Amino acid sequence: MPTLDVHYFAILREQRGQSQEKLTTAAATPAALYEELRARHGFTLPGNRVRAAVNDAFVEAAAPLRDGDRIVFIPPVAGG
Amino acid sequence: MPTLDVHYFAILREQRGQSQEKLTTAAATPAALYEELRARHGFTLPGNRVRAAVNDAFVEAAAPLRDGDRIVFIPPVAGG
Amino acid sequence: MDTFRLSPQGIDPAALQRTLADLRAGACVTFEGWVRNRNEGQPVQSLEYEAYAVLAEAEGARILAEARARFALLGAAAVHRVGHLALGELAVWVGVTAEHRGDAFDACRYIIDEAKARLPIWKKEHYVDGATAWINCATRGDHGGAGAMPPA
Amino acid sequence: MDTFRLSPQGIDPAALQRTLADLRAGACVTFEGWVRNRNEGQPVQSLEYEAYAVLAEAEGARILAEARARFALLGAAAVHRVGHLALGELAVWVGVTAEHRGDAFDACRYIIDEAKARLPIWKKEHYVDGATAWINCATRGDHGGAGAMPPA
Repeated sequence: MPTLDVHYFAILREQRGQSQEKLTTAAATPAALYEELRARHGFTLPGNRVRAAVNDAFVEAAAPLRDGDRIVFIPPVAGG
Repeated sequence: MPTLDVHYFAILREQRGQSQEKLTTAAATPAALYEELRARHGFTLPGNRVRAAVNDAFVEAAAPLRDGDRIVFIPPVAGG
Repeated sequence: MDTFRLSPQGIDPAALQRTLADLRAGACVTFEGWVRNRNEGQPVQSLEYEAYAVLAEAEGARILAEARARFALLGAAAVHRVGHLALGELAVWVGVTAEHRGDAFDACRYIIDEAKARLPIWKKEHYVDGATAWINCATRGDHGGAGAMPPA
Repeated sequence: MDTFRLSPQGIDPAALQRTLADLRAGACVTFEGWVRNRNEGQPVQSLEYEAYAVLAEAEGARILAEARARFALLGAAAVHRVGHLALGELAVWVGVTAEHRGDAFDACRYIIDEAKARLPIWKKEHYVDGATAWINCATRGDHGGAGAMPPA
Protein backbone atom coordinates (compact mmCIF):
# COMPACT_ATOMS: atom_id res chain seq x y z
CA MET A 1 0.00 0.00 0.00
CA PRO A 2 1.32 3.46 -0.87
CA THR A 3 2.41 5.90 1.78
CA LEU A 4 1.21 9.43 1.02
CA ASP A 5 1.98 12.90 2.28
CA VAL A 6 -1.45 14.51 2.79
CA HIS A 7 -1.90 18.28 3.17
CA TYR A 8 -4.97 20.17 4.29
CA PHE A 9 -5.97 23.80 3.84
CA ALA A 10 -8.65 26.06 5.23
CA ILE A 11 -11.78 24.31 6.49
CA LEU A 12 -10.21 20.86 6.03
CA ARG A 13 -7.12 21.91 7.99
CA GLU A 14 -9.31 23.16 10.81
CA GLN A 15 -11.53 20.09 10.85
CA ARG A 16 -8.48 17.81 10.75
CA GLY A 17 -6.72 19.86 13.44
CA GLN A 18 -3.44 19.80 11.55
CA SER A 19 -2.14 20.80 8.16
CA GLN A 20 -0.25 17.66 7.22
CA GLU A 21 0.03 13.96 7.87
CA LYS A 22 1.73 10.92 6.41
CA LEU A 23 -0.46 7.90 5.97
CA THR A 24 -0.54 4.50 4.36
CA THR A 25 -3.74 3.68 2.57
CA ALA A 26 -5.48 1.17 0.37
CA ALA A 27 -7.18 4.03 -1.48
CA ALA A 28 -6.14 4.02 -5.12
CA THR A 29 -7.51 7.43 -6.11
CA PRO A 30 -8.01 10.88 -4.58
CA ALA A 31 -11.77 10.28 -4.50
CA ALA A 32 -11.41 7.04 -2.55
CA LEU A 33 -8.86 8.57 -0.18
CA TYR A 34 -11.08 11.57 0.49
CA GLU A 35 -14.01 9.33 1.42
CA GLU A 36 -11.76 7.37 3.77
CA LEU A 37 -10.50 10.56 5.44
CA ARG A 38 -13.93 12.14 5.51
CA ALA A 39 -15.30 9.16 7.44
CA ARG A 40 -12.34 9.20 9.80
CA HIS A 41 -12.18 12.95 10.51
CA GLY A 42 -15.77 14.09 10.01
CA PHE A 43 -15.10 16.48 7.14
CA THR A 44 -18.34 18.32 6.36
CA LEU A 45 -17.62 18.88 2.67
CA PRO A 46 -18.87 16.10 0.38
CA GLY A 47 -16.33 14.76 -2.08
CA ASN A 48 -18.05 16.36 -5.02
CA ARG A 49 -17.11 19.79 -3.67
CA VAL A 50 -13.44 19.02 -3.11
CA ARG A 51 -10.70 18.88 -5.70
CA ALA A 52 -7.30 17.29 -5.42
CA ALA A 53 -3.76 18.18 -6.41
CA VAL A 54 -0.98 15.61 -6.59
CA ASN A 55 2.61 16.84 -6.49
CA ASP A 56 1.40 20.43 -6.88
CA ALA A 57 -0.75 19.92 -9.98
CA PHE A 58 -4.52 19.57 -10.18
CA VAL A 59 -5.59 15.98 -10.92
CA GLU A 60 -8.83 14.20 -11.71
CA ALA A 61 -10.70 12.51 -8.92
CA ALA A 62 -9.87 9.11 -10.41
CA ALA A 63 -6.15 9.75 -10.97
CA PRO A 64 -3.82 7.00 -9.70
CA LEU A 65 -1.97 7.50 -6.42
CA ARG A 66 1.64 6.38 -6.12
CA ASP A 67 3.88 5.78 -3.14
CA GLY A 68 5.45 9.03 -1.96
CA ASP A 69 2.87 11.28 -3.63
CA ARG A 70 2.11 14.57 -1.99
CA ILE A 71 -1.67 15.01 -2.14
CA VAL A 72 -3.58 18.16 -1.29
CA PHE A 73 -7.35 18.32 -0.89
CA ILE A 74 -8.74 21.62 -2.11
CA PRO A 75 -11.99 22.94 -0.63
CA PRO A 76 -14.09 25.35 -2.72
CA VAL A 77 -11.89 28.36 -3.40
CA ALA A 78 -12.73 31.98 -2.64
CA GLY A 79 -9.94 34.26 -3.70
CA GLY A 80 -10.34 37.93 -4.43
CA MET B 1 -30.20 90.82 -37.50
CA PRO B 2 -28.86 89.19 -34.34
CA THR B 3 -25.38 89.90 -33.07
CA LEU B 4 -23.66 86.74 -31.86
CA ASP B 5 -20.59 85.89 -29.84
CA VAL B 6 -18.87 83.11 -31.80
CA HIS B 7 -16.18 80.88 -30.27
CA TYR B 8 -13.85 78.47 -32.02
CA PHE B 9 -11.85 75.54 -30.70
CA ALA B 10 -9.11 73.31 -32.05
CA ILE B 11 -8.93 73.05 -35.83
CA LEU B 12 -11.58 75.73 -36.30
CA ARG B 13 -9.69 78.10 -34.00
CA GLU B 14 -6.51 77.53 -35.97
CA GLN B 15 -8.20 77.93 -39.35
CA ARG B 16 -9.97 81.09 -38.17
CA GLY B 17 -6.78 82.45 -36.63
CA GLN B 18 -8.59 83.52 -33.47
CA SER B 19 -10.73 81.93 -30.80
CA GLN B 20 -13.59 84.39 -30.69
CA GLU B 21 -15.42 87.07 -32.68
CA LYS B 22 -18.61 89.09 -32.47
CA LEU B 23 -20.63 89.23 -35.64
CA THR B 24 -23.99 90.26 -36.98
CA THR B 25 -25.58 87.78 -39.32
CA ALA B 26 -28.70 86.95 -41.27
CA ALA B 27 -28.17 83.26 -40.43
CA ALA B 28 -31.12 81.98 -38.40
CA THR B 29 -29.65 78.63 -37.33
CA PRO B 30 -26.26 77.16 -36.38
CA ALA B 31 -26.21 75.22 -39.65
CA ALA B 32 -26.73 78.34 -41.75
CA LEU B 33 -24.18 80.32 -39.74
CA TYR B 34 -21.58 77.57 -40.08
CA GLU B 35 -21.98 77.52 -43.85
CA GLU B 36 -21.60 81.30 -43.96
CA LEU B 37 -18.43 81.15 -41.85
CA ARG B 38 -17.07 78.16 -43.69
CA ALA B 39 -17.31 80.03 -46.99
CA ARG B 40 -15.71 83.12 -45.45
CA HIS B 41 -12.85 81.42 -43.58
CA GLY B 42 -12.18 78.27 -45.57
CA PHE B 43 -12.97 75.79 -42.81
CA THR B 44 -12.13 72.32 -44.10
CA LEU B 45 -14.73 70.48 -41.98
CA PRO B 46 -18.11 70.07 -43.67
CA GLY B 47 -21.11 71.13 -41.59
CA ASN B 48 -22.24 67.57 -41.09
CA ARG B 49 -19.14 66.91 -38.97
CA VAL B 50 -19.50 69.93 -36.75
CA ARG B 51 -21.88 70.33 -33.82
CA ALA B 52 -22.96 73.51 -32.12
CA ALA B 53 -23.52 74.67 -28.57
CA VAL B 54 -25.50 77.78 -27.72
CA ASN B 55 -25.01 79.37 -24.31
CA ASP B 56 -22.97 76.35 -23.20
CA ALA B 57 -25.49 73.63 -24.12
CA PHE B 58 -25.51 71.37 -27.15
CA VAL B 59 -28.21 72.37 -29.67
CA GLU B 60 -29.63 70.93 -32.87
CA ALA B 61 -28.34 72.25 -36.16
CA ALA B 62 -31.69 73.92 -36.83
CA ALA B 63 -32.08 75.58 -33.42
CA PRO B 64 -33.02 79.26 -33.48
CA LEU B 65 -30.34 81.88 -32.87
CA ARG B 66 -31.14 84.95 -30.79
CA ASP B 67 -29.41 88.27 -30.35
CA GLY B 68 -26.62 88.02 -27.80
CA ASP B 69 -26.27 84.23 -28.03
CA ARG B 70 -22.88 82.73 -27.41
CA ILE B 71 -22.36 80.06 -30.07
CA VAL B 72 -19.56 77.52 -30.15
CA PHE B 73 -18.80 75.29 -33.13
CA ILE B 74 -17.58 71.89 -32.04
CA PRO B 75 -15.29 69.90 -34.34
CA PRO B 76 -15.22 66.09 -33.99
CA VAL B 77 -14.09 65.38 -30.45
CA ALA B 78 -11.16 63.19 -29.42
CA GLY B 79 -10.84 63.02 -25.68
CA GLY B 80 -9.04 60.26 -23.80
CA MET C 1 -19.75 62.72 -4.35
CA ASP C 2 -19.03 61.99 -7.95
CA THR C 3 -16.71 64.45 -9.62
CA PHE C 4 -15.54 65.15 -13.13
CA ARG C 5 -12.70 67.64 -13.56
CA LEU C 6 -10.40 69.04 -16.18
CA SER C 7 -6.82 69.49 -15.02
CA PRO C 8 -4.07 71.64 -16.50
CA GLN C 9 -1.62 69.96 -14.09
CA GLY C 10 -0.43 66.38 -13.86
CA ILE C 11 -3.00 63.93 -12.48
CA ASP C 12 -2.26 62.16 -9.15
CA PRO C 13 -4.06 58.82 -9.42
CA ALA C 14 -3.28 57.70 -5.87
CA ALA C 15 -4.85 60.84 -4.43
CA LEU C 16 -7.90 60.45 -6.65
CA GLN C 17 -8.33 56.85 -5.67
CA ARG C 18 -8.15 57.76 -1.99
CA THR C 19 -11.22 59.96 -2.48
CA LEU C 20 -13.12 56.77 -3.40
CA ALA C 21 -12.27 54.89 -0.20
CA ASP C 22 -15.46 53.31 1.14
CA LEU C 23 -15.75 50.40 3.56
CA ARG C 24 -18.84 49.18 1.72
CA ALA C 25 -16.86 48.77 -1.53
CA GLY C 26 -15.56 45.37 -2.60
CA ALA C 27 -14.28 46.46 -6.00
CA CYS C 28 -12.45 49.46 -7.43
CA VAL C 29 -11.77 49.58 -11.17
CA THR C 30 -9.65 52.32 -12.71
CA PHE C 31 -8.91 53.26 -16.28
CA GLU C 32 -5.88 55.32 -17.24
CA GLY C 33 -5.34 56.70 -20.71
CA TRP C 34 -1.64 57.19 -21.41
CA VAL C 35 0.04 59.19 -24.18
CA ARG C 36 1.52 56.55 -26.43
CA ASN C 37 4.44 56.89 -28.78
CA ARG C 38 2.62 55.85 -31.92
CA ASN C 39 -0.82 56.28 -33.45
CA GLU C 40 -1.95 54.43 -36.53
CA GLY C 41 1.66 53.74 -37.42
CA GLN C 42 2.98 57.29 -37.00
CA PRO C 43 5.63 58.05 -34.33
CA VAL C 44 4.19 60.59 -31.92
CA GLN C 45 6.31 63.05 -29.95
CA SER C 46 3.71 64.77 -27.75
CA LEU C 47 0.02 65.61 -27.49
CA GLU C 48 -2.05 68.69 -26.89
CA TYR C 49 -5.54 68.57 -25.40
CA GLU C 50 -7.86 71.53 -25.74
CA ALA C 51 -11.25 71.60 -24.02
CA TYR C 52 -14.39 73.66 -24.12
CA ALA C 53 -14.22 73.68 -20.37
CA VAL C 54 -17.70 74.71 -19.25
CA LEU C 55 -19.49 72.26 -21.50
CA ALA C 56 -16.92 69.48 -20.96
CA GLU C 57 -17.39 69.67 -17.21
CA ALA C 58 -21.18 69.70 -17.50
CA GLU C 59 -21.13 66.77 -19.92
CA GLY C 60 -18.63 64.89 -17.76
CA ALA C 61 -20.92 65.29 -14.74
CA ARG C 62 -23.85 64.02 -16.83
CA ILE C 63 -21.86 60.94 -17.84
CA LEU C 64 -21.04 60.13 -14.22
CA ALA C 65 -24.70 60.57 -13.27
CA GLU C 66 -25.73 58.22 -16.09
CA ALA C 67 -23.24 55.61 -14.90
CA ARG C 68 -24.65 55.87 -11.40
CA ALA C 69 -28.18 55.41 -12.72
CA ARG C 70 -27.26 52.36 -14.80
CA PHE C 71 -24.95 50.50 -12.42
CA ALA C 72 -24.88 49.81 -8.68
CA LEU C 73 -22.00 52.17 -7.86
CA LEU C 74 -20.73 53.52 -4.60
CA GLY C 75 -18.45 56.21 -6.07
CA ALA C 76 -17.08 57.53 -9.35
CA ALA C 77 -14.53 60.15 -10.32
CA ALA C 78 -12.85 61.20 -13.53
CA VAL C 79 -10.19 63.73 -14.50
CA HIS C 80 -9.09 64.71 -17.99
CA ARG C 81 -5.85 66.58 -18.67
CA VAL C 82 -5.67 69.66 -20.85
CA GLY C 83 -2.53 71.25 -22.23
CA HIS C 84 0.66 69.83 -23.67
CA LEU C 85 1.51 66.26 -22.60
CA ALA C 86 4.67 64.22 -23.03
CA LEU C 87 4.86 60.54 -23.98
CA GLY C 88 3.82 58.28 -21.13
CA GLU C 89 1.87 60.99 -19.31
CA LEU C 90 -1.53 60.28 -17.86
CA ALA C 91 -4.16 61.93 -20.08
CA VAL C 92 -7.35 60.70 -18.45
CA TRP C 93 -8.17 58.86 -15.24
CA VAL C 94 -11.48 57.18 -14.37
CA GLY C 95 -12.13 55.35 -11.12
CA VAL C 96 -15.27 53.71 -9.79
CA THR C 97 -16.17 51.69 -6.72
CA ALA C 98 -18.98 49.21 -6.21
CA GLU C 99 -19.90 46.39 -3.92
CA HIS C 100 -19.33 43.94 -6.76
CA ARG C 101 -16.84 43.89 -9.57
CA GLY C 102 -19.28 43.47 -12.46
CA ASP C 103 -20.80 46.89 -11.82
CA ALA C 104 -17.38 48.45 -11.34
CA PHE C 105 -16.02 47.14 -14.65
CA ASP C 106 -19.16 48.00 -16.61
CA ALA C 107 -19.43 51.50 -15.18
CA CYS C 108 -15.76 52.34 -15.68
CA ARG C 109 -15.99 51.29 -19.29
CA TYR C 110 -19.23 53.18 -19.80
CA ILE C 111 -17.68 56.36 -18.44
CA ILE C 112 -14.57 56.27 -20.61
CA ASP C 113 -16.48 55.23 -23.74
CA GLU C 114 -18.97 58.06 -23.31
CA ALA C 115 -16.25 60.53 -22.36
CA LYS C 116 -14.33 59.80 -25.53
CA ALA C 117 -17.44 60.09 -27.67
CA ARG C 118 -19.09 63.11 -26.07
CA LEU C 119 -16.76 65.45 -24.21
CA PRO C 120 -15.89 68.58 -26.17
CA ILE C 121 -12.16 67.90 -25.94
CA TRP C 122 -9.78 67.83 -28.87
CA LYS C 123 -6.44 66.15 -29.34
CA LYS C 124 -3.62 67.43 -31.50
CA GLU C 125 -0.81 65.01 -32.17
CA HIS C 126 2.72 66.28 -32.71
CA TYR C 127 4.70 63.79 -34.77
CA VAL C 128 8.39 63.07 -34.66
CA ASP C 129 8.75 64.45 -38.19
CA GLY C 130 7.37 67.83 -37.08
CA ALA C 131 3.90 67.47 -38.56
CA THR C 132 0.76 67.87 -36.44
CA ALA C 133 -2.83 66.70 -36.78
CA TRP C 134 -6.11 67.29 -34.97
CA ILE C 135 -7.40 63.77 -34.42
CA ASN C 136 -10.73 62.92 -36.07
CA CYS C 137 -10.70 66.20 -37.99
CA ALA C 138 -9.33 64.97 -41.30
CA THR C 139 -11.80 65.79 -44.02
CA ARG C 140 -11.69 62.65 -46.08
CA GLY C 141 -14.75 60.49 -45.48
CA ASP C 142 -17.85 61.59 -43.73
CA HIS C 143 -18.56 60.59 -40.19
CA GLY C 144 -21.31 62.94 -39.10
CA GLY C 145 -23.04 61.79 -35.93
CA ALA C 146 -26.27 62.69 -34.16
CA GLY C 147 -26.66 66.44 -33.93
CA ALA C 148 -24.18 67.14 -36.69
CA MET C 149 -25.21 69.82 -39.12
CA PRO C 150 -26.31 68.65 -42.55
CA PRO C 151 -25.05 70.62 -45.54
CA ALA C 152 -27.13 73.79 -45.78
CA MET D 1 7.27 40.26 -17.95
CA ASP D 2 3.94 39.20 -16.54
CA THR D 3 3.98 38.36 -12.87
CA PHE D 4 1.57 36.82 -10.43
CA ARG D 5 2.54 36.94 -6.76
CA LEU D 6 1.14 36.18 -3.33
CA SER D 7 1.99 38.75 -0.71
CA PRO D 8 1.92 38.44 3.08
CA GLN D 9 2.53 42.21 3.27
CA GLY D 10 0.36 45.13 2.20
CA ILE D 11 0.16 45.67 -1.55
CA ASP D 12 1.57 48.91 -3.03
CA PRO D 13 -0.55 49.56 -6.12
CA ALA D 14 1.44 52.58 -7.30
CA ALA D 15 4.67 50.57 -7.32
CA LEU D 16 2.98 47.71 -9.17
CA GLN D 17 1.54 50.04 -11.76
CA ARG D 18 4.96 51.60 -12.36
CA THR D 19 6.23 48.17 -13.41
CA LEU D 20 3.71 48.31 -16.28
CA ALA D 21 4.97 51.64 -17.69
CA ASP D 22 5.29 51.26 -21.46
CA LEU D 23 5.39 54.04 -24.04
CA ARG D 24 3.47 51.84 -26.47
CA ALA D 25 0.51 51.56 -24.08
CA GLY D 26 -2.54 53.76 -24.50
CA ALA D 27 -4.63 52.12 -21.79
CA CYS D 28 -4.05 50.77 -18.30
CA VAL D 29 -6.94 49.12 -16.45
CA THR D 30 -6.62 48.06 -12.83
CA PHE D 31 -8.88 46.08 -10.55
CA GLU D 32 -8.63 46.27 -6.79
CA GLY D 33 -10.52 43.97 -4.48
CA TRP D 34 -11.10 45.62 -1.10
CA VAL D 35 -12.16 44.04 2.19
CA ARG D 36 -15.70 45.29 2.71
CA ASN D 37 -17.58 45.65 5.94
CA ARG D 38 -20.49 43.43 5.03
CA ASN D 39 -21.09 40.23 3.09
CA GLU D 40 -24.53 38.96 2.25
CA GLY D 41 -25.98 41.13 4.98
CA GLN D 42 -23.58 40.14 7.75
CA PRO D 43 -21.29 42.77 9.33
CA VAL D 44 -17.68 41.71 8.74
CA GLN D 45 -14.82 42.66 11.05
CA SER D 46 -11.81 41.22 9.23
CA LEU D 47 -10.74 38.58 6.72
CA GLU D 48 -8.17 35.84 6.52
CA TYR D 49 -6.77 34.54 3.27
CA GLU D 50 -4.98 31.22 3.15
CA ALA D 51 -3.28 30.00 -0.02
CA TYR D 52 -1.79 26.81 -1.33
CA ALA D 53 1.13 28.90 -2.45
CA VAL D 54 2.96 26.73 -4.97
CA LEU D 55 -0.16 25.82 -6.91
CA ALA D 56 -1.71 29.29 -6.58
CA GLU D 57 1.38 30.89 -8.09
CA ALA D 58 1.52 28.36 -10.92
CA GLU D 59 -2.19 28.77 -11.64
CA GLY D 60 -1.90 32.57 -11.44
CA ALA D 61 0.89 32.52 -14.00
CA ARG D 62 -1.25 30.33 -16.25
CA ILE D 63 -4.14 32.79 -16.01
CA LEU D 64 -1.89 35.70 -17.02
CA ALA D 65 -0.55 33.66 -19.94
CA GLU D 66 -4.10 32.86 -21.06
CA ALA D 67 -5.03 36.54 -20.91
CA ARG D 68 -2.02 37.38 -23.04
CA ALA D 69 -2.99 34.74 -25.59
CA ARG D 70 -6.61 35.95 -25.81
CA PHE D 71 -6.13 39.73 -25.80
CA ALA D 72 -3.65 42.16 -27.36
CA LEU D 73 -1.81 43.04 -24.15
CA LEU D 74 1.44 44.81 -23.51
CA GLY D 75 1.77 43.89 -19.83
CA ALA D 76 -0.09 42.24 -16.96
CA ALA D 77 0.55 41.81 -13.26
CA ALA D 78 -1.45 40.55 -10.31
CA VAL D 79 -0.87 40.24 -6.57
CA HIS D 80 -3.08 38.49 -4.03
CA ARG D 81 -2.75 39.07 -0.29
CA VAL D 82 -2.54 36.26 2.21
CA GLY D 83 -2.92 36.56 5.98
CA HIS D 84 -5.20 38.60 8.18
CA LEU D 85 -6.68 41.74 6.58
CA ALA D 86 -8.58 44.65 8.10
CA LEU D 87 -11.61 46.36 6.59
CA GLY D 88 -10.71 48.54 3.64
CA GLU D 89 -7.44 46.74 2.95
CA LEU D 90 -6.43 45.80 -0.55
CA ALA D 91 -6.90 42.03 -0.99
CA VAL D 92 -6.10 41.62 -4.67
CA TRP D 93 -4.66 43.89 -7.36
CA VAL D 94 -4.73 43.25 -11.11
CA GLY D 95 -3.28 45.62 -13.68
CA VAL D 96 -2.97 45.32 -17.45
CA THR D 97 -1.77 47.56 -20.24
CA ALA D 98 -2.65 47.49 -23.92
CA GLU D 99 -2.53 49.78 -26.90
CA HIS D 100 -6.32 50.02 -26.81
CA ARG D 101 -8.76 50.10 -23.94
CA GLY D 102 -11.05 47.27 -25.11
CA ASP D 103 -8.28 44.71 -24.69
CA ALA D 104 -7.25 46.21 -21.36
CA PHE D 105 -10.77 46.02 -19.88
CA ASP D 106 -11.47 42.54 -21.20
CA ALA D 107 -8.15 41.13 -20.04
CA CYS D 108 -8.36 42.68 -16.57
CA ARG D 109 -11.79 41.20 -16.10
CA TYR D 110 -10.72 37.82 -17.45
CA ILE D 111 -7.82 37.69 -15.00
CA ILE D 112 -9.86 38.53 -11.90
CA ASP D 113 -12.76 36.27 -12.89
CA GLU D 114 -10.43 33.32 -13.47
CA ALA D 115 -8.40 34.10 -10.35
CA LYS D 116 -11.50 34.03 -8.18
CA ALA D 117 -12.69 30.79 -9.74
CA ARG D 118 -9.43 28.88 -9.95
CA LEU D 119 -6.73 29.99 -7.52
CA PRO D 120 -6.41 27.69 -4.51
CA ILE D 121 -6.98 30.52 -2.05
CA TRP D 122 -9.52 30.46 0.76
CA LYS D 123 -11.24 33.27 2.58
CA LYS D 124 -12.39 33.12 6.18
CA GLU D 125 -14.66 35.91 7.30
CA HIS D 126 -14.64 37.09 10.90
CA TYR D 127 -17.96 38.66 11.80
CA VAL D 128 -18.67 41.43 14.25
CA ASP D 129 -20.58 38.97 16.45
CA GLY D 130 -17.47 36.75 16.78
CA ALA D 131 -18.55 34.01 14.40
CA THR D 132 -16.36 32.97 11.46
CA ALA D 133 -17.02 31.23 8.16
CA TRP D 134 -14.96 29.80 5.33
CA ILE D 135 -16.60 31.32 2.26
CA ASN D 136 -18.10 28.85 -0.23
CA CYS D 137 -17.54 25.98 2.18
CA ALA D 138 -21.01 25.79 3.66
CA THR D 139 -22.40 22.33 3.07
CA ARG D 140 -25.97 23.08 2.15
CA GLY D 141 -26.52 22.76 -1.55
CA ASP D 142 -24.17 21.14 -3.99
CA HIS D 143 -21.98 23.18 -6.26
CA GLY D 144 -19.40 20.69 -7.44
CA GLY D 145 -17.46 21.93 -10.47
CA ALA D 146 -15.26 20.33 -13.08
CA GLY D 147 -12.72 18.08 -11.45
CA ALA D 148 -14.69 17.74 -8.23
CA MET D 149 -14.79 14.29 -6.78
CA PRO D 150 -18.09 12.42 -7.15
CA PRO D 151 -19.33 10.51 -4.11
CA ALA D 152 -17.33 7.29 -3.91
